[in-house]
Parts: sequence; C-alpha cells; structure tokens
Amino acid sequence: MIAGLKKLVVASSIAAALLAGATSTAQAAEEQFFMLPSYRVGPYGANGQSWYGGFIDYLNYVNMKGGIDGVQATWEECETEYNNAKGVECYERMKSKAQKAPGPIHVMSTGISYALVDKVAADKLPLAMMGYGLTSAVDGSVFPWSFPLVTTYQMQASAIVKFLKDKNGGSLAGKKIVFLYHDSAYGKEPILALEAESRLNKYTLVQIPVAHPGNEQGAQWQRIRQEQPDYVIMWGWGVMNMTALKTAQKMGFPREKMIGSWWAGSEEDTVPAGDAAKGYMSATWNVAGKGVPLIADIEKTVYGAGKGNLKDTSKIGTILYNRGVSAAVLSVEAIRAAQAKYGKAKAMGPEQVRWGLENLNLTEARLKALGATGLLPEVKTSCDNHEGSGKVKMQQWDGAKWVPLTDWIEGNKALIHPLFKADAAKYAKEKGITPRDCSKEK
Amino acid sequence: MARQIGDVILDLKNISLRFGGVKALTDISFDVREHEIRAIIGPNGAGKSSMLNVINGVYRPQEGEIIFRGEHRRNMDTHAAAEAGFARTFQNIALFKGMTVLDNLMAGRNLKMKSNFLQHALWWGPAKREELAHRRKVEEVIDFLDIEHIRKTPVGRLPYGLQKRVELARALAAEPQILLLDEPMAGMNVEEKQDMCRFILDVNDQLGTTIVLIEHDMGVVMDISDRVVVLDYGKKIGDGVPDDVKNNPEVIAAYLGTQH
Amino acid sequence: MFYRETGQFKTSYAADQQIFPIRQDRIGVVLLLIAAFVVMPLAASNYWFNAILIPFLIFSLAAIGLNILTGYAGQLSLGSAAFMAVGAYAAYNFQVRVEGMPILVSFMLAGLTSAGVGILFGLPSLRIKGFYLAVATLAAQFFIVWCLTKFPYLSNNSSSGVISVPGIEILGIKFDAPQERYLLVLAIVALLALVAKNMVRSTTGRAWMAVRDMDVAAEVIGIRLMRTKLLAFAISSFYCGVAGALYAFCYLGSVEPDGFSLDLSFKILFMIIVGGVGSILGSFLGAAFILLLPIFLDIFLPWLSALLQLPFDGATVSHIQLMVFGALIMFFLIVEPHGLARLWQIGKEKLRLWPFPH
Amino acid sequence: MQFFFEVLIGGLLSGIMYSLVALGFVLIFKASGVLNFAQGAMVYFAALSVVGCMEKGAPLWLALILAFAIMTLLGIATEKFVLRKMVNQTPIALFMATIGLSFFIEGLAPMLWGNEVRPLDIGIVDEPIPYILDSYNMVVSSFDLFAAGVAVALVAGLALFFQYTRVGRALRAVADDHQAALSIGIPLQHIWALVWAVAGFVALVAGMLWGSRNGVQYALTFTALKALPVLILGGFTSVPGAIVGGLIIGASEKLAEIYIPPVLAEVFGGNFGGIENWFPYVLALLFLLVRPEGLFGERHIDRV
Repeated sequence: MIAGLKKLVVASSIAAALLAGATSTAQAAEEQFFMLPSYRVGPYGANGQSWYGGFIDYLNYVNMKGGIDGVQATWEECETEYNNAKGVECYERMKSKAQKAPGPIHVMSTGISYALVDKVAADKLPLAMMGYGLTSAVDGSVFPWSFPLVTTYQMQASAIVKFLKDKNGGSLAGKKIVFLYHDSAYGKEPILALEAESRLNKYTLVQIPVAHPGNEQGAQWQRIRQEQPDYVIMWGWGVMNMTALKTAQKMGFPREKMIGSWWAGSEEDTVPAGDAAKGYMSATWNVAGKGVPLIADIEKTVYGAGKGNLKDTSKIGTILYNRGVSAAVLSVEAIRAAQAKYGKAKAMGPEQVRWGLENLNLTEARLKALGATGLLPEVKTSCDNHEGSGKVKMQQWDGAKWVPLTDWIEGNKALIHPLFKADAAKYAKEKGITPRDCSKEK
Repeated sequence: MARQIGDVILDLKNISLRFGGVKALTDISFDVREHEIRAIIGPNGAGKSSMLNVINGVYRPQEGEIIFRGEHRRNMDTHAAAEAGFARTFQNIALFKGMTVLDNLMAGRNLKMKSNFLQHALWWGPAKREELAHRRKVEEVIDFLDIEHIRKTPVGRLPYGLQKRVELARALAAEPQILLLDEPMAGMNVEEKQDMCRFILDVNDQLGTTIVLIEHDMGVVMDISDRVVVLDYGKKIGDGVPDDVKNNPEVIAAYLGTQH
Repeated sequence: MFYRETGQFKTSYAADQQIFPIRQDRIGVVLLLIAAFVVMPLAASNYWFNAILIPFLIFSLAAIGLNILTGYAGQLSLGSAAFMAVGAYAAYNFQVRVEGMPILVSFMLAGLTSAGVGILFGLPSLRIKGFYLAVATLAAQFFIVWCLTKFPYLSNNSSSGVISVPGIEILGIKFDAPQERYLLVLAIVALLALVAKNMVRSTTGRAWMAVRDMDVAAEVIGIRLMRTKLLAFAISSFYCGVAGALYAFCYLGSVEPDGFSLDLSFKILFMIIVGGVGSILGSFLGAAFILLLPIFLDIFLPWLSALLQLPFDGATVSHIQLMVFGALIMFFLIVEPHGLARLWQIGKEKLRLWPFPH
Repeated sequence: MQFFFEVLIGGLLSGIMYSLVALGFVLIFKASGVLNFAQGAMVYFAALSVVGCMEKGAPLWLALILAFAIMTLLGIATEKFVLRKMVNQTPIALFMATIGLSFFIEGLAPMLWGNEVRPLDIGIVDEPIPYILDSYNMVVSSFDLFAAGVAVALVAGLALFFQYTRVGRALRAVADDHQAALSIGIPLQHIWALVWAVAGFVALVAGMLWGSRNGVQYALTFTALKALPVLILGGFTSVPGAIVGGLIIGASEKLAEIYIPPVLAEVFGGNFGGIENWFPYVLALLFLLVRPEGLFGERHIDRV
C-alpha cells in the first residue's frame, strides 16, 4: 500500500515535471515539431514500441544537450496500428501543427508511406522512409518531398546477392536461391532487383510467397526442402519471421543459409524463435548493442533523468531501438544541415528541412563527433539520389545477440538505380508530374 | 354476392409424405370445391399442417398427385401456388416481425406489382403510381379487418390475437382464390374467436374465397365448415359434412383415445 | 412543442408515402443538406475534410451497402471490404486503361463490376444460412484480396501491387482541393443514399425484409428467394464498390489489396450494428460513431491521463483505447441492440410529447 | 510420391493445431449458441498469461494454474457482464459482442503483460525425427507428434468429462435443449460460465502449443481465422467434427499450396503461391453447397 502510494507520488511528480517541461518548451521561441504517427499495439506493436522508443529517446537526448542548435524538438504521437487509413488520419490531424517547422515524418510502414507520398507533396511536408516505403522516390526529381533514406529494398537485395557472391568465391553461377517473401507490397518490392541480379549472376531464383500473417508455413518449407536451394533470402515481417525460423528447424534446413531483410533481423524475430534462430543471418543498416557510445550515453543521460520512453529498458540497444535512434540522428542532422544554410539557432520551415534532407552529408567524422561511429553508414543525399547510401551490413544471430559479420556492403547501383528511374518516370506520367531538373538544384 | 358452392377445384390423390423414416402422411385423398369452407381436423401430430404444406408446395410428397383446376401435378411449388391464387396463414404466426402492418400487407401483394427495382430506386413514374394504387387496395383490407389503428406499428410489438388477424389480412391482401388457414383461432379467447369466425365467414361470403382450414375447436369447425376431413396418425379416417363426421365411430375413437 | 405532427393531416396516400411524412423532418433534412453542401465547405478545415468528413461519407456509403444486405435482407456478410477493393481496382483500371474515360462513369462501372462479383459470391446464400453463410463470405474476403495481389494486370503491373490513382477531373474541372473532393463525395453519397431509401421503402425493400424476417413465409406469398437474395447481394456490392472507388480516388489516393482487410470488413459491420441494423440513417450515425470514437479516445485519453497524472505511457494509452472500443461495442449491443437510429427515434417520440408528456 | 506423403503428413499434423482452436469454438457454441470470435484472443491471452507469470518467477506448472485461473475469471466475467445481459438477442448480435470482446482482450492482455514478442519453451524441440528422416527421407516433427498427442488426450479428456461427471451431463443437457435443461433445474448461467472456463482451458492448451511454435505474440489471435473453415467443415456443434475438419483442412491446404500454384502459373503465368488464406474457406464453401449442415452437423428441417 505504502509502496504503491510512493510509486504514485513519484509517478505524479514525474508527470508534473513532464508537464512543466512541456510548458517551458512551449514558451521557448524556437521549436521543431516532429509528428509521430506511431504504433504500439496490434500485430507489429512490439516492433513499433522499440523503434519509436529509440526515436523519442534521441530527441529527448538532443533537447537535454541544448537542442538542435538551441532549437527544442517537440513531438506528438498518434496511434496508427500499422493501418493505412488510421495513418492518414493521424497525418491529417497533426499536419497543421507541423506546417511551421516540421521534423521529417516517420511512419515506419510501407503502406502508410505509400498513402502519404502524394499528400506530403501537396502539403509540402518532408517524409522520411528509412529503409522502407516507396523506393522509386530515390529519384528526387519526381519526388521532391519523399526520402527513402540510407537504403532501399532493392539495393539491399542487391547487397545480399553481393555478399553471397563474395562468400562463394566471386560467382553464384549455377546456384539456386529461394526468395521467401511476405505477400504484400513490402515483400514484392525486391523481386525486380533479384531477377535482374539473377540474369547478371546466373543463379536460379525461386519465388515463394507467404500469405499474411504467415503463422503457418509448412507447405512453403516443404517446397524449399524439395527445391534444395543453396540459400534462402527472406523478406518477412512480424510473426512470419519466427515462424520461418521455427519451420526451417522443423524441416532441417540450416539457418546458416538463411538471410533476412532488415525487417526480418531484429531481436523481436530471433529471441522468440529460441535455438531455431542460431546461425541465422540478416542485413541491417544499423548495428545493435550498447557498444556504440551514443547509445550508452542516451541510456545514461535520458534514463538517468527518468525521461526514458521505454518501460522495458532491456530493449535499449536492440536492433530496432538503435534503428529508431539512427532515424532520429539523420532527422536532426538534416535540420542542422538546413540551419547551416538558412540560419543558426532557428527553427526550420518545411522547404528548409526538405533542403536539409536533400543535402545531407553525414560523414565518418560527423558520426564520430556524435558518438555514433559504426552505428550507421555514411549518408550523402542529393536531388537525384534521395537514398544517399545504399549500404548494409550482414549480421548473424549467435543465440543471444546480433554479431556484425561484414563491413558496409553497397548494392549494385548501376543495375538497380535505373529501375527506380524507370518506375519514377512511369509514376510521373500517370500522375501528370513534371520532374524537376536536378542539375539546376542547389 | 350469394355464396354458391361450385365444382371441385383442388383434388388431392393418394398423397404420401415421409421425413427420413417417419411417415407424416399416408395415402391421403380428398377434394376441395370452389367457394366452400373445408376443414381439416385431427389430434396433435395427425399431419394436418403437413397436409397444408403439401397443398401449397412447402413440402413435396413422395407419392400422389395434386390436381388443381384440372391441371395434374406431382407436387405444387410455393411460387406457382402463390401465382395460382393460394394464400395462407401459419400455425406459429409467420409474419414479417420487423415490418409494419402496412408493409406486411403490401408485401402480401408483391405478386401483383410489376415495376422493377430500378424504377423503385428512382421512386418515379410507374413505381410511384403502382405503390399508391396498391396502397388503396391494402387500405380496403385494413378497413375490412378493423386494423386501422395499428397500420404503422411493427408487427413484432402487437399482441398475439392481433398478429393472427394481421396474418389473415396479409393473406387477404393477395386477393386469393384459395385461402389456407392453419389454426387461425389457436390461443384466442372466446371474444377473439368470435371476431375471427366472423371474418372468415365474411371473406367466404363476400369475396367468394375458397377456404381450407385447420382448427382444434370442434364447436367452431362444426359451425362454420361445409365439409370436414379427419386425419389421425397421417391417415384419413373420416370425410364428409360435419354431422356425418361427428357420428363417425372411428373419429370418436381417435378423439377419445387421445383426450386427456 | 416544436416537434408536433398535430394539425398535419394527410389527405392522400401520396402524402403519407413520402420519405419524411412529418413537416419538421423535411425542414430538418433541408437544413442538413444546406449545412453539408454550403456551410461545411466554407467552415471546415482541411483536417476535417481529409480525415473526418470524406472518410465519414465513404464509410457511410459502404455501411448502407452492408445494411442493405445484412440489415434489410438478413444475409450476414463479413466480406464488405473485399467488395470495396473490387470497386477501387475496377475504377482504377477503367481510368488508366480507357483513354478519356469520364471518372463518374468509372465509378458507376466500378459499382457494376463489384455487383457482378457480389452476385457470384451470393450464389451460396441460396443454400447456406446464418453463420455458415457468414463464414462463407470470408471466402470472398480472402479470395478477392488474393486475386488482386496475384494478377499484376489488375494493378497495371505495378511491382508492389499498390495502385496510386490519377487525379480527378470532371468536364475539365479538377477536383484537387479537399473541399472539392468533399463536395464530389457528398453529392454521390447523398444521391445513392436517397436511392437506397427509395428501394427499401418499396416492393424491393419489402421483399428483402420479408426474406430476412421469415423466408418460408416470403416464399409462400410469392417472393422469389433467389432473385431477392441475389439482388440484395448485387445492390449491396454495388454500394460497397462505389465506396471503394471513392476510398481510393477521393480519400487515400493510393491503396493496396491488403488495405481491404478483414479488419475493415469488421469495421463496416460495427458501423451498422452501432448505427442500427436495417436503417439508412443508422448507417450514417454508425459510420460517424465508429470513425470518431478512436480519434476522440486518441485525444481524450492522453489528456485525461495528464490531468489525473496517471503514469500511462503511449503503449498503455493505445491498449486502453482498444479496450474501451471493445467494451463500447458490447455495451451498445447490451443496452440498445437496435443502435443509434433507434435511440434517435425514441428521442423523437419523446420530443413529440415535449413539454407535456401526459 | 514420397514427397506427397510428406506433405500430407505435415498437413494432417498442422491440421491438429487448427482443431485445437476450433474445439474451443465448438464447446461454447454447443452450450450457448454463441459463435465466440474471441476464441483467438483467448488463445493469445492464455499464452501471454503463462509467459507473464513465468517472467514474474513462477515455475511452469504454477504459471499454468494461474493462467487457467485467469481464463476462468474471464469466462465468469464474460457470462456475468455480457452474455447474461444479452439473453433473447439474435445469434448475430451475440457474435458481434464476441468481436467486441476480442478487441477488449487484445487491449487487456498486453496491458497486463506487455506486448513484447516472447518465446515459450515447453521442452519439446521442433526438429525432424532422425529415424524417420534417415530411413524414409521424410520429415516428421517430434513437436507435431506431441501436439497431436495432446489433442487426442484433450478430446479424450473432454469426452470423459462430458460422459461421466455431473457437470458434464448438465452441459450436454444444455447443449441439447436450453429450455428443457432449465425446466429440470439446471442453472443455465452457471453452466455457461463453466463452459467458458472449459473453453478457456482449451485456449490455454492451444496457446501453449501455438506459442511455443511461433512465439507468444499478438499474431496468436489470428489462429481464430484458421479455425473457422474447420468449423464449417466439421459443423459448429461437433467435437469429432472439429478434429476431422482440422485434419481435412490441414492436409488439403498444404497439398493445395504445393500442387495448385504451379498449375495456375502454367495457365496465367506469374507466381500464384500463398493460397493458404482462402483455400480452406473456398473448400469449406464448396463442401457446404453439397452438405449445408457440415460434416457432422444435424440436418435442420424447417417447421412451419
């Protein structure tokens, strides 16, 4: 009883402090508003929890360290349940607030970002899709407001192929690769890239779709057992991932020959699979663990002050948490880049933030200064390359944690980027968009 | 119009009906004459309702023949029966409970309405005219059965006796040639029964409608019907004018045997 | 006092057969239409158009569609979202593939395509009833979504299966701004709602209700079950199909087959349950309720937890939202199974007597 | 041919997993005429409760007991606050209420225990049995066999319970005829609460097996969708129907997933896998057209 009371008192004082904090920031002249159409319930709630936890923790961290050059970050969450219509509602609800000084919008859902691409272009708000979403938006001439930052499904698939090629002494000729994918927009995106790579590298590609939600994959894995592929590349999400790992174990398929996409390579996927996940590999564009100084510092500073967003602190340092932090780092750096051009210590308007995202240059040196060395690859964007990196790392689950296997691997840009161009051109034609001339942008 | 009993219009020959292994009706034959009131009586489970269901095609007998206005059929079909002018009421009231009295009656006339759903959708021209014309007809039935006050009430909210009356009204709205009534007076008090008897006789008398009815109340049956057929355990045990049937030893045995 | 019908005598059946026989109701409807067509476009903000009014109208239309099938004809369906998907993809294909196709014709054809598919999946209803039929409609739900995912032709060979719709233009006028799209949707929905009301108050509607209330008796009075049920499936699917086309063209702008999930079907079902089964008005009330409730909770719960200083984090608030939503559904079913439309009616009956109830 | 048998056996064994969920539906439908859509959410809740209790330090057996207690409470609460207030409403209204209930549980469960995805280890490894793999080159998982064993034991246990206990007999009486049961003095409401508790127990068993197979997480609620076609096929009121239906659905959907997409690809070109979501429903639908009352359901004669 008394303990309960104490808890209540502590909690209420925290809440009061938060409220006070909120009002004090409200009084500050300059602030940058991040709308967060997040999700913490539903089938992917666990994933959203870690990701948005990391994102918000970093914003808090930046605020505690004096803000974005003095500008305080503010934010508001809105539950989307990973549902497109709800995502749009959240966006519409918060967009008027964001019109003055927006942070890049992160929805962490391919479906919602598809629905927002046209809307943000009309409303002039920057949309960031960190490794998901409409990948043809790499072509900034057609999509000025959308940024599939760091890397895309296609570039990632290409990088995985490169990794396997290197592993096999530089050739995949005659090998058989099964592509096991979530039967949705997300899972289908890399098919074109994998097909192009298969023509180039002379391997056989077998495509096996898994219907949503993917909690039953007996038939698919029986088929894989029959095909006897050299590798299985897996584009799964949520329950599909651990079911795949478990079923692979059941069918006796070695996990060392399975490579997942970055949505299939987090602790949420491997821990529940237990032993079945040991040896499984995945791509990632950020590393896990608290070895990165920035992550350790966030835990110390933010959670030390009781401002942490996560109730379950064991999530700190997980892949998705670190990815949320990485996304926040990139967002904040984009605003800093804009400030460098448009005025220090000022909140940035939508057009300015957009410029910042389009002229982002996150170098090793800058990463080091942030304490984020190795957390994510260097990113340098431009008008005709909204991706900015195209690099991923391979990591392997050792039964307890994700261990990086390789350095950053870049996909075959010469092969893949023309696919984006073509797709963007088709999109522009359907929608009647006149592309910008990127050579005139600066 | 003076009532004049005419020729046989409905002739049932050697009807047998089974559900799985259970024999509901065995080799039953009887006929119905135009403009008469024909009663079917018998103890519980005698197969009376099954008989009505055979007549208007809800059940299909395995054996036998139905001759309606000279046309021979193996069995009736509900829709054909409705088009041929059969209308009926049910033992456990089968009104459309969610609809108003007016709508129930209008539904009863559906076969007479010729406009299609596109015309309904626009509520225009023929559809509107037709709706109003039929409304007039339905109002006549409403007047006839004294149910003006409940016109717009959903049927589900009416007391039992009134529901029975509305069901009769729905059958009448179709302007039937043959009316099949399944225990129209079951569960009514004496006053309600008297009302119902009057309605049935009026229908028969004024509109010349042929009536086949099932009824338990012997007094009522003997009073109003022209001829009576008696069923017991799915077999016919008596047929004739009320006085003959009353004195038929088999009928008496059947009734005494099952009386409590 | 103001809501009295005393003194309004009907001198003809025509007057008595109007949609709104009571004069005050007619005035109310006219005022409502003026508000919707004139006041709203001037007063509402973009947020209201994009996030509330447009989806509200579209879902009302889908709910009317489901209400025709489930509320009026008594055939429980769990597949309405799939018919919306058919409409959305059909409209998209007519627009993209036929040069110069007027958008309104596309919407119409989308509805008809959906109606055709609806008839196909309505065929089992001739033999199957109740829950068995409900579960059978799930076959439609999953099969249609699968087809849209699997045949690249249907999404104009988009690599992801997602379609992104072209802009709307009618007779050279572009419908880009939210209020323009709102007016377009409003006009279509108002027209179709009127049409639905006309159908349900005529022979067509009576046949549906007769089949719903007692199919054997309906057959006996000469209603053809097959035609009636299939017509209900067709019209219902037509409405859902048009709603789906509007959903893609006027609301989201880009849709994928997975978006038309079972969850969406349930949502539409909730709308008619909460709003009122067998009521056109209820479809609107239910759509408003189901759409606004989560938004309200989303805003209200954090505010409440801040006010009472409850230590809720984002996840807890989301979970409570879900619980409150579920609890309200049950509460409604317990307290007023006939939905908001019935409450409205009761309210009106009270108002007729007010202020002298005796 | 050997591959065919492997797929067949795999399918039959996954079918058993569907049967387990379907069983919960059948129990409740039999006793109260409610198609309980919340059964999937109950599977989730039960499994989450077990894991949650274990995280708080309880050993497995205690966690199981606690979870069963929670499910019983849930059953009693559902009866008291929802079903009892909805007597005389249409079956569809009751069905809708259970959809509401499933939302409620989907919010309540993670709020109590957190929404992280968690493993559940019941000590059985899901690996091919080496002997069968070596001698027949067929994959048969030990875990699946264990699950099948559990299902058989569960059905046998339920049969004994219904046959030989007082409560079981009362349950059967209620299932046969509510009015008659009421009139001979069986307290209907207690029986309903009880049957919900039994369904909770079945959900617990299903949750343990599904949870240890796929991890304990929200996706467990989707198991309900796998169970529905089983119900149509087997009939809503038949326990053997749930088992046989599960076997048929499991086997046919796996065989279909292997053998139908290549045929479709041949005809249309392209990739047609992933038919598992709709195939069981379409199969059940086609079956219904032939036999509208399901495999073991009772034929219904309309009396007028």
